[in-house]
Amino acid sequence: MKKTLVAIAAIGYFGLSVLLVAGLWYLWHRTDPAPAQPIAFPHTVHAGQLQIPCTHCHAYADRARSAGAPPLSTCMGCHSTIATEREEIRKLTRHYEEKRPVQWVRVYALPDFIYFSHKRHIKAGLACATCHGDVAGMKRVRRVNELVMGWCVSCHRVRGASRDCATCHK
Amino acid sequence: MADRMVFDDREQFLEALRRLLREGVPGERIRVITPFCVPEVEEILPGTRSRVRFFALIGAAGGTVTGLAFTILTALSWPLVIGGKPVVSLPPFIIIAFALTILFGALSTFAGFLLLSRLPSLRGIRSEEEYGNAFVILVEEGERR
Amino acid sequence: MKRRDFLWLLGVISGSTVMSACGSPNRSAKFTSYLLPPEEGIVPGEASFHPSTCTECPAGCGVLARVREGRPVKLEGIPGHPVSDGGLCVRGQSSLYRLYHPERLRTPMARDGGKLRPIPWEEAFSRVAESLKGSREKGRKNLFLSGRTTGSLSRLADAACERLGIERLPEYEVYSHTGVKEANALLFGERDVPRYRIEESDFLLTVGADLIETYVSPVAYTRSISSARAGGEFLWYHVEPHMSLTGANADRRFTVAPGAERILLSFLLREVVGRRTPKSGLPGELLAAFPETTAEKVSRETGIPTEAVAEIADRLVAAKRPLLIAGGVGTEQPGGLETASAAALIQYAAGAIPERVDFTRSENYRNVGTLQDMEGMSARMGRGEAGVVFLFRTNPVFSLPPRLAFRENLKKAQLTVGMGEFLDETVREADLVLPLSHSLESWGDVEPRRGVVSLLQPVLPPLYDTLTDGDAILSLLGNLPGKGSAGGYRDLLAAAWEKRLGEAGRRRLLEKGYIEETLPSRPVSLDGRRAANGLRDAGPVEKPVKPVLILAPSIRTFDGRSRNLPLLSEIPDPLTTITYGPWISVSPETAARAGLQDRDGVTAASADWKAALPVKVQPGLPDGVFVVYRDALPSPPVRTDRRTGGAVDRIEGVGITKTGKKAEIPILSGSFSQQGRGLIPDPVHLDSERRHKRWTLYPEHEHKVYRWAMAVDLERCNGCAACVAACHVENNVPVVGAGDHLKGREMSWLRIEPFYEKGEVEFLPMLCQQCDNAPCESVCPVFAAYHNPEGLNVQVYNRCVGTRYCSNNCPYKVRRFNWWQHHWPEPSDRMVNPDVQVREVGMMEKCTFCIQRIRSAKDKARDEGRKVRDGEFTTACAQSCPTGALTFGNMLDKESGVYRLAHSARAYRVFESLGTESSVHYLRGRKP
Amino acid sequence: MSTGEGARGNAEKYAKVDRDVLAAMKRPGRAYLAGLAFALLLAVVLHVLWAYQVRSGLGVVGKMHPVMWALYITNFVFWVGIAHSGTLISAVLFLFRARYRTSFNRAAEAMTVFALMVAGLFPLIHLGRSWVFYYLLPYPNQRQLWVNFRSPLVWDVFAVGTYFTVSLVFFYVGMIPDFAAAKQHVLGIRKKIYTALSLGWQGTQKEWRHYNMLYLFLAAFATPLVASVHSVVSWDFAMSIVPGWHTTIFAPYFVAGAILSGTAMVITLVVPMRKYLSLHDYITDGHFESIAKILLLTSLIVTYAYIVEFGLAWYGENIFERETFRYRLLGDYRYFTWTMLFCNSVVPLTLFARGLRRNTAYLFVVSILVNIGMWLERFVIIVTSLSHDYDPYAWGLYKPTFVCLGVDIGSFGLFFTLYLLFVKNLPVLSISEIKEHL
Repeated sequence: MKKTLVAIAAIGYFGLSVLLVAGLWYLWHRTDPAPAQPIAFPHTVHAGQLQIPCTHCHAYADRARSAGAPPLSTCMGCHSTIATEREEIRKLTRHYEEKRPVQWVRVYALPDFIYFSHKRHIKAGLACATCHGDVAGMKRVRRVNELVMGWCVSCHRVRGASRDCATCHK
Repeated sequence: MADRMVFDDREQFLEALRRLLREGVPGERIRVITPFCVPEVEEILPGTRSRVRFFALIGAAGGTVTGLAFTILTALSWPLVIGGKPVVSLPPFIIIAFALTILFGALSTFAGFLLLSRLPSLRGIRSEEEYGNAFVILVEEGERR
Repeated sequence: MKRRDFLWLLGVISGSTVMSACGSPNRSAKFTSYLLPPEEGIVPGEASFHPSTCTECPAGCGVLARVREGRPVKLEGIPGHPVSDGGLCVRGQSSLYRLYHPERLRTPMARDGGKLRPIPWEEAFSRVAESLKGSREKGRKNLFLSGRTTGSLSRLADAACERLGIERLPEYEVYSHTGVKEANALLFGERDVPRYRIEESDFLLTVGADLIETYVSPVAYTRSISSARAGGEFLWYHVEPHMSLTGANADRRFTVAPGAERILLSFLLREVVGRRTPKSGLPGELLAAFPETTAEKVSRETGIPTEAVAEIADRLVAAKRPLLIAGGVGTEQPGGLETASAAALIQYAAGAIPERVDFTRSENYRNVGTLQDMEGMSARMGRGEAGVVFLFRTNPVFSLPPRLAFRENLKKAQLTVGMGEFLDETVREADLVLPLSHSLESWGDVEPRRGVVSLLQPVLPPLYDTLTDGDAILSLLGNLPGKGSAGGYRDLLAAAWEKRLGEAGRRRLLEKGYIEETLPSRPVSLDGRRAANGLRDAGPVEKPVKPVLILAPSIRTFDGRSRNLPLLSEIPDPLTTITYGPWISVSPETAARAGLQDRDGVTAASADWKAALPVKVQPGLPDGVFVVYRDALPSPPVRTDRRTGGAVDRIEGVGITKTGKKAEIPILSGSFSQQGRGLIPDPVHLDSERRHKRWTLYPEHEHKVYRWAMAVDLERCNGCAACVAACHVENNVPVVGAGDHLKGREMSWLRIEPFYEKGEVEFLPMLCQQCDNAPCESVCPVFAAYHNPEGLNVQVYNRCVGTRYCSNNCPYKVRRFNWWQHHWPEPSDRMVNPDVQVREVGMMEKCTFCIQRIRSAKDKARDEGRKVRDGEFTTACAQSCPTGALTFGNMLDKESGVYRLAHSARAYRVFESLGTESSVHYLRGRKP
Repeated sequence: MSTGEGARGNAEKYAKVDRDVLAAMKRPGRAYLAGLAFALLLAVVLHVLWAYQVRSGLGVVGKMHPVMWALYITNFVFWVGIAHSGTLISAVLFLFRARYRTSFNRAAEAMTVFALMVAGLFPLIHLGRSWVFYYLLPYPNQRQLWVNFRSPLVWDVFAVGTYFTVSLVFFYVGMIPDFAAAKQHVLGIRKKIYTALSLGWQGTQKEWRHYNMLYLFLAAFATPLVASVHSVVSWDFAMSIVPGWHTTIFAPYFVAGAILSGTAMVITLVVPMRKYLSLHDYITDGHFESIAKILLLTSLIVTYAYIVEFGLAWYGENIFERETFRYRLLGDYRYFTWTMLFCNSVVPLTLFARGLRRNTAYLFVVSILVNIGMWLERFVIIVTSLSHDYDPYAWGLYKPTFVCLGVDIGSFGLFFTLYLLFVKNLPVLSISEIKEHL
C-alpha cells in the first residue's frame, strides 16, 4: 500500500513540475496576435482602398530605427473634414482636442535585448509586407510572424545578411 | 508436451545432460534452465557463439561517426571565431566522438542482447513455473534415432 | 505516509523554483501617437544632443547632454569649451545621478510644529513676503547667503536683494582660496584667483594646490598639464604636506612639514631674485619680509632633503618659462598669506605675469567670502539681529566648525528659507524649504572665468514641482512666473544676452553652449609699500602640534557636496581604492608603530574633537600626518587664520588610539604591489617583450573593414576615474551598494588599478582587452562569448547561462557577473540608456568598446556610403578623459591615431606572454 | 565448487544464499527508517535552498569576483569521483576475473549510479540562470544555434551523460537474473515489480550465452570510462589558463584521486551494510583487505601527483604558478591544504600494516578521513587557484555562506536516501554470481 502511494507521489512530483513549467511557459509567451485597438483603425480603408503608402503615416520607417506611429495631427489633416460623424473618428477628435495622445496596443514587440532598425531593412529593399504581411487587407492588424530568432536568422541566411550576433543582440 | 527433468544438484544435472546427448537426443531439442550460469553446459550443448558482439561493433562505429559528423556539421552551420581557434577544431571534437562511441556501443549491445534472447518475453513474465535453485532439462517431443 | 508528504513538499518547492525562474518579458505593451510631429531633427528612438554647463562644482565645465525620448541619459564634455575642452570629470559624469536622485525635494515645504509639510508655491512666497515686511518693522536685517554664483544669476540676486532690502552676504565656499586672493589683493590689488596658463610653461612648481582634485578648475588644469607634457619640454614638481592624487601625478613629489611651505618659498624667492637673469626690480623693503636663509636651514625646517631644495631652486632659476601655483592646503593655513605672497612675487620676479599668470581672465572668485565672514554672520544671527535668512544652494551647517554655533544661531533668525535640491544639513534646519530645479532643468548662464559665458539650458521639463534658480529669485520679487516659461527668468536672460553679446552672439551661445569674449587686458602693478606693510606683521613661522590631521579635498565629493550621489560612492578613491568610506589615512611608519593594519578601527581625537574611523595605511604619506577627506567629517573643528580670515584645513595634535574593532570598509584592490608581474613594465622588460615573435597553431584573424582597438597612454593617465563614471552611465552598469562591495562584487567594467613602488604610485586603467585569442571565448559552452569580425570580444548577454567559466579564465578579470537582479530606483530608471540592454540576474557582462556607439556610427556611415572616419566617434571612457589618455579607433586604418600609438616604441600589452593578443595597447610613461 | 558431496548440501547452500541476501529486503527496522527520514530531510533542505537561490539570485552564495567557482563545483567533482570506483570494481575487476569483486560490485554499481545522479545536479545548481540550462544541450532548436564543442563544459555534458547511462545499464543488466531469483521469494506488488524487472528471464542456456557476451562487452565499454570521464572533468580545469589548474598531470591525477575517494566511499558504505544486513559470510575481511590495497595504491599515486605539482611550481620559471602554490601552502586556505595532505597522503600509509587492512573498524575511519581529504583537495584546487591568479588587483578572498554549505550537505542526504532505498528494495549482492562461485 505504502509503495503505491510513494509511486503516485513520485509521479505527482515530477508531473507537477513539468506541468508548471509548461503552463508558465505558455502564460509567459502568450500575446494576442490581433489585439483590439483604442481606435479601430481600418488599414483596409487607408492602405487598401485609398492606397496611402505606409511611410505617409509611419514616417520614420525609412529614416530611423522605429517606424513610428503617426502624430494625431496627421490624422486630423483629413479627418477634421472627412467622416467626422463616425464614432471612431469622434474618439479620435476627442483625443486630439483633449490633448490625450493615443496609446496603441503593440502588435509586434521586440525584447529589450534586440537592436532592430526599420531603416536598414527598408534600404535593403525589403517591402513592409515581407514581415508585416498584407496589412492592407487586415481590418484589425494581426501579427503574421512571431518575431523569434530563428525567423530572423533564416531570412538573414537566405539573403546573405550579416549573421554576426552583435548585429542584432545589444 | 515436453518431458522435464529437475535436479537439485549441479553434477547430477550435468550427468543427465551428457547422458541424454549420448542417447542421441539432438541438442537443439533440449532446453536447459539454470539458476546461474553453468559454463559446462556451453561445452556439452553445441551452440553458435553469441552474435551480440556484432551489435557492439556496429554501435561503437556508429557512435564515432555520429560524434564527428555532429560536431563538425554544427560548427560549420554557424561558423563563429572562438578564442582564435579554427572553426573545425578536431581535438575537442574527438572527445565528443569518443563519448558517443562508448554510449552507442553500450546501448546497442544491450539492445542486441534483448533482441537475440527475445527479452522482455511476456511468456516468461506470465509463466507461473518457478524452479527455485533447481536445474531443469526440458526435451521437446520427437522420435529418437 | 511521511515519505509521501516529503515528496509532495518537493513537488511544491520545485514548483516555486520554476515560478521564480520566469521573469517578466521586457516588452512595452503600448506605443504612443504624439499629438504633433516632433520638431525638425528630433526622431523618436534616436538621440539628440544639447549643450549646457555642469554645476556639480564651481568650475563650470561645458556638457553636451545626450537626450533620448525627452530625457537626458548621458553627459559629455563639449569639445572646444574654453574651460573643459571636451573633458568631464568623475563628478560631472555622475551629476545625472543628482538630477534623477530619488531623494530630491519635490515640493515647497513649511515647518509647523517641528515637522515640514508640503505647501503650494504661492503660500511659500506670501510667507516670505510678510515676514520680510515683519522683520523690516522690527528693524531686523534680512540676510541672503549663497554658494558661489556667477553671471546673470549673480546680478539678478544682487538686484533682488537691493529691491527687497536684503543684505547680500559674501558667498560661502569651503574652498574659497582666501590665502591666494588676499596675497594678490595685497600685492596687486586684485582680490581674485588668476588663470594659470600651465600649457605655456616649461617648469611647474605646485605648492599644495590640488590641481587634479578640486583646485578652481580641475578639468582645465588636467588638460593643460597633459598638453604641456605633450610639448615635451615640461617638468612638474609638487610640494605638499600629505599625499594627494595631484602629488602622485607630478614628475617629482616632495613632502614638506605642514606650515613650512612659507620657509621654502621665501628661500626660493630670494634665490630667484638673486640668481635669475634678467634681474627683476623687486622693492627691497618687500624682500625684508622674507628672511635670508640657506638650503640646509630650509631642509631642516621643511624636511625636504637639502639637494632637493637646491634642485627646485635651480630649476626655478634656470627654467625659461617657470610657473608656480601655491594654493589648497599649501596656503589655507597660518602663514598662508606669506606663502601665497612669496609665490606671487616669484612669478613676478620670474616674469610669469601676465603671460602665464593671467589676471585678465581671472577665475571670478571675487564675491566669495571667508570663514571670518561666516563667523560674522553667525554672530549677528546669534545676537538676534537676523530677520529673514535665505540659504541659497549652500550647506554651511555641514562644513562650518562647531564653535561658530551656526546651526543654533540659525534658529534665532525670524525666518530661515532653505533653497536647494536636497534636504541637506542646512535646508533641514530651515523653516521654509524651497526646492530648486537641477541645472539640466533650468535656463541660465554661468561665468566661471572672466569673459567666458557658458549656457545653462533645460534638456527636460522639471521632474517635480520645483523652480529654477532664476525663477525662484524672481519670484521673491513677488511675481510668480509660470515655471521656466515666458515672463520668467528665461526672457530676462534672452534680453541680457542680447544686450551683452548681440543677436549673433546670443545665437552662437545657444547653439555652441559657450562664448568667449575678448577682454581688455588688465595690467597689474606691484604696490611695494602696501605689500610691505601688509607683510610686516607676519609673525614667526608657527610649528603645528604634531601629529597633524589634514582635511584633504576629495576628487569624488569636492568639499562633500557630491557625497550623496550613489555612483560616486561606487567608484573607488584613486589612491586607496576604497569605495564606501569614510576612513583615515595613516602613514606606514605610524601604522607600524601603533601596530595598525587596514580596516583597524581607531578613534582620532584632538583637544576639542574626536571621531571613530577605520584605518587605511597610505604609502607615501609622511610620518605624523593623517588624512581624512573633507566629506568624511561633518562640521570639522577648523581654525580661522586671523590674517586672511581663511580657514585652516587641518586639525593639530591629533592622537589616534586603536579600538580593537575591525571596521568593514571595501578596499577593492587585492594588492597594491605589482608582485613583479610587469603590468606596468620597466623599459628593459618592455623591449624584450616587444622583440620576440611567437608562433602559433591558430589561424590568422581576418578583419575586413574594421578592427577596433584602444591605446592607453599611461603617461597621461592620472587616475582621476572620469572614464569609470562615464562607462557606468553609458552602459547601464548598476550601482550595487556597500554590501556587495564588501563581498568583492563591484560591477564596474573599467577600473583604475593603482600600483605602489616605494611611495610612488602608477595607475593602470583595466578594461576588457578584447583579446584576439580570448581565453574566455573557448570555455563558454553556449557561444555567449565569441569573437566578431571586427575584432570585438562580444558577450551576448541573453545567451549567457551563467557558468562563469569565462571570468575564471580571464587573466585580466574584467568580466562582471550579475549576482542579483539590479534595479534603478524611480526616477533614476529614466537615465537607463535604451541602446544598451539592462542585464538580468545570472548574466555575465563586460566592456565591448561601447558597441552601441560603434553600431550607430557604422549605421550613419553606411547611409552616407562611406567607412567610419577616424575620430568620428569614440567610446564613453575616451570621450570623457580630461587628459586624452585613451585613444580608440580602427587598427586597419593606417592613418588612425590608435594605429600610430599601438606601434610606438612605448607600446606594450599586459600579460603579453600569455599570447592573448589583446587589442588594448598600453603606452608606458617615460619618467624624467 | 561443488565436490561430489550430497545433493541436499548444495541445494541447502543455494537456498541459504537466497535467504541471506533477500533477508535484507525484510521489513525495515526503526533505525533504518530514522536514517532514511534524516537523509530525506537533508535532501529537502537541498531543494528549499536551491529554490531560494534561484528566486533571489546567485548572490546568496559566497561566490565573488574573482572566485566564481567554489563549493558547487567542488561537490560536482567530488561526486563524479565517488562514482568511479563503482565502475572500477564492477567492470575492471570483472575483466581481471578478480573473485572478491562479487561481494562489492552490486553495492559499488549502485553507488556509481546514485553518485552520478547527485553529481549531475550540481552543474545545474551552480548556473547563474538554471532556467535556461537547456542552452547547454545540443538539440535542434528554432534559434538554429548549437553548442560550443570546444568548451570543456560541453565535454562534461557528454562524458557524464554517457557515464551515467552506461553505468545504469550495467547496474540493471547485472540484476536481471537476480530479479528472476528474487521474485520467487516475495509476494504482492513486489513480486509484480520484480517479475516485470526480470523481463521474464528464465535462465535458459541461450539467455545465458547472450548474457555473458553482453556483460563482457559492457565491462569492456565501461572500463575506458574509468579513465576518460574523470580526465574530462579534470580538463574543466586543465584546459583553462588559471595558474594551478593549467597542468598536463591533471588527468591522471584526477583519475587516481577519483578512485581513491571512490574506494573510500565503498568502504564507508559496505562496512555498515555488512554489519546491519549480516553478510559476513559473503563479504569477508579478506575482501576488505584487497579493497584496502587499492586504497593504498591510489593514495600513493595521488601523493606523487602532489609532489609533481609543487615540484613543477618550485622549479618552473613561472611566477604566477609559484605564487599560486605558495598561497596554497601558506595562504588564507593553508589549514585546508594541510588537512588534505594529512588525510590523503599520510593516513593511508598506515594500511601497509596487514593487521590494519583487515580491521574493518579502522578501515571505516580511514575511509571517512580520505573522503574528507579528497573533498578538501577539490576545494583547495578550485578556490586557491582562483583567488590568486594573474592580476594582483583582482585578488580576493572567498567565504562560503549557509546556502552553498546547506546545498552541499543536502547532496549527501540525497545520496544516502537513494542508497538506503536501494538497500531495502534491490538485491545488495549478485546472487547468481555468488552461487556460481560457491
